[in-house]
Amino acid sequence: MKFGIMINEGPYTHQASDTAYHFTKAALEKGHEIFRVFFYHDGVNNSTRLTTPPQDDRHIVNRWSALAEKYKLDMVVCVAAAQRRGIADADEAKRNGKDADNLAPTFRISGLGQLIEAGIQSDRLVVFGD
Amino acid sequence: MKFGIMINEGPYTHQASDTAYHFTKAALEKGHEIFRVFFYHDGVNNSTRLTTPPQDDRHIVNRWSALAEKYKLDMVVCVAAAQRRGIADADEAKRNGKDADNLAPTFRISGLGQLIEAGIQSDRLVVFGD
Amino acid sequence: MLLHIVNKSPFINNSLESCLRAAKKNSGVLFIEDGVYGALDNTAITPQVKKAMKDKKFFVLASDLKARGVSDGVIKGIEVVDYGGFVDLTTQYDVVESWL
Amino acid sequence: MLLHIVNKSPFINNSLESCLRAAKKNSGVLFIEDGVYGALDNTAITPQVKKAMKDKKFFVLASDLKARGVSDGVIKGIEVVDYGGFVDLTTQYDVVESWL
Amino acid sequence: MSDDEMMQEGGTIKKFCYVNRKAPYGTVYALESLEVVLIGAAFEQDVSLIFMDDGIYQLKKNQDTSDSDMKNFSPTYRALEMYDVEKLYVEKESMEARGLTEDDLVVPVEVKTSKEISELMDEQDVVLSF
Amino acid sequence: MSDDEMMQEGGTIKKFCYVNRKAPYGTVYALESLEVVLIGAAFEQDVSLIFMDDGIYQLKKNQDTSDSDMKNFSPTYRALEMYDVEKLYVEKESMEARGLTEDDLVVPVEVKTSKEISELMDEQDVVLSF
Repeated sequence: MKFGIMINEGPYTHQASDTAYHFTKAALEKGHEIFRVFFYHDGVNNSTRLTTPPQDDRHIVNRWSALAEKYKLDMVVCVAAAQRRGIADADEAKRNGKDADNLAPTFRISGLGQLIEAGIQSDRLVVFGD
Repeated sequence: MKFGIMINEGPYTHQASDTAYHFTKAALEKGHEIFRVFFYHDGVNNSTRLTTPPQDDRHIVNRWSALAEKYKLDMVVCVAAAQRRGIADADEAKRNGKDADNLAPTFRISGLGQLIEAGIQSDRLVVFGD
Repeated sequence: MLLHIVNKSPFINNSLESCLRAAKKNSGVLFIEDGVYGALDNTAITPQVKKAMKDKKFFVLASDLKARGVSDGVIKGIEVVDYGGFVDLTTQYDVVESWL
Repeated sequence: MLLHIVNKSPFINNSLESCLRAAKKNSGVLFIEDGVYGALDNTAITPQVKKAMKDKKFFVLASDLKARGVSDGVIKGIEVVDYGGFVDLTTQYDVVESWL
Repeated sequence: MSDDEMMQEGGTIKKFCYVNRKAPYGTVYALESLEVVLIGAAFEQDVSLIFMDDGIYQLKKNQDTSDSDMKNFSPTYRALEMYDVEKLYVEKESMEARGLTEDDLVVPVEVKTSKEISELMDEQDVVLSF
Repeated sequence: MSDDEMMQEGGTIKKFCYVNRKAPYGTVYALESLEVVLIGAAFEQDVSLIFMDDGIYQLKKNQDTSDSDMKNFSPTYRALEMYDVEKLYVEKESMEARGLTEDDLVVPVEVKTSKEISELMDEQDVVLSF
């Protein structure tokens, strides 16, 4: 089956991103397809490369990136939600006159249409949030 | 009176930072002293200079910075909470091997001891969160 | 004496209930943010609040009522305060506890 | 048929209650995250869940029970699933609704 | 995909249902959910909005954020009709618990009992909850 | 400052009370609250911890995060004694609603009724709630 995954909370604060990760991994290991992982609301905070968790804790951002690389996942960060929360790639940073960017590799910033498309194209859309 | 202010949620997602801002401003306008504003949990996300909210909405980060400049506020971001969430100043970024930083001016990163000190030194500690 | 701050809707979250369980006689309860729905008359929550009003003082933040379009519905006897009034309350009570 | 996912503690938040109000006969309810406390026996919530079990199927995520130290307390008749089982459930039901 | 799905102009039409359960302003979910609905409207899917629990407060008349420095988005609900989003349902039980009637709301809605809401949810292809 | 405050070694001693009302793992508040308590211990204040509502679950025995890839912080509660944090109170009503007894908890606690908890809260100088 084809899954769309939506993540609405940031890393560490709520378990949503953890649960979504384990679900996505299990679905892939069962041979299902992940059409897209879409990060919305505070979920966009899962995509910053500036995160440095304690050594004895999981690295939520890198864990997503590794999964994306292994399975060629399309991980999309909502641009409107990202702007409100200070997540930017190089293009966004330039466009908004910022002197730095923080988007981690393997993520891309795009519009909400990508979420609707995931809802249309996937057999199941599963939402993780608070 | 001397107030300590603690903010536990990020901008826009929860109203906590808005309420804390209006409270702090009202306290200052009444002549009270703000010993410190301490950002913890997702509250650290109030301190990134990469935020670009829609034109017709308030800019929560810049609003704090303007208040801090006007009243010489001590705005402290918890280092441990900041690391988990990808908030870093130039020193932190360097120390953690990051190629960028995102802390806005008027904020400083420090330890949890600054919160305890605020509790000890202030006549009232007021907590805003979710 | 404590000032209790409740910022959650009492229809969704148990924080008002827990607050009222642990709030002493004569303490203050201030509704802010989504907590202001707890200050409204003619709801399923109203009886609990009216009962607690017998021995506690209740307040509600004006701008949060106004934003939500419910300024007209406040239970009689609950005092509506602005941010200045909020600051004053925190000085009038000895300690502030936020029921997050 | 819907699979309802509940991730909030029923002691704190009304999402289980709302879910049960809107869940059709024969639909599935999966407890995850802090929602797993709703799957426990001998609590103040247990009677509501047992009543709903009469015409709905209940599941709970194993790793979230284990993390919280409550694996032993699950109501008899609620099926414990791992992440693979969670994935299977979302394929067996037609639509997934998360009660956030 | 269910049998209910039809093809139109070469694309799939799915039944999208947005379940709104959270109050406005205290958190951003109501506002960002509305942004999804507006973007989604362009995809010409079969859209329904359900308001239950505190989500009903999103539709409350007389919202006025002039003292809050937040964006009043309640007029947008009145604009939904222009986007062909016309199926707005409100749960009777949630409305009654809050002492609200249809006269208190900014838009015409159809009031449904929990039982009717559950039938409606069961007909959907995609359920997005906020 | 209240009359209860004393001076010791040139510093103020205040009564700090941490109110823990949230379950572990679903959100980060329990973990980050514990970090505050540990740092705060170095300041030699008069510290009390109250566990009520789902906060009691923080103390549940047999927590095992080996399948969750999260950090199991429950052993830390047993270490609190070494930091001279010895006043741990649990609300009776919350414990009963959850069918828990003192035997279910990782540390010895003092069980207090809501009424006793309210007296205890009223004696504090600083209340931090998580």
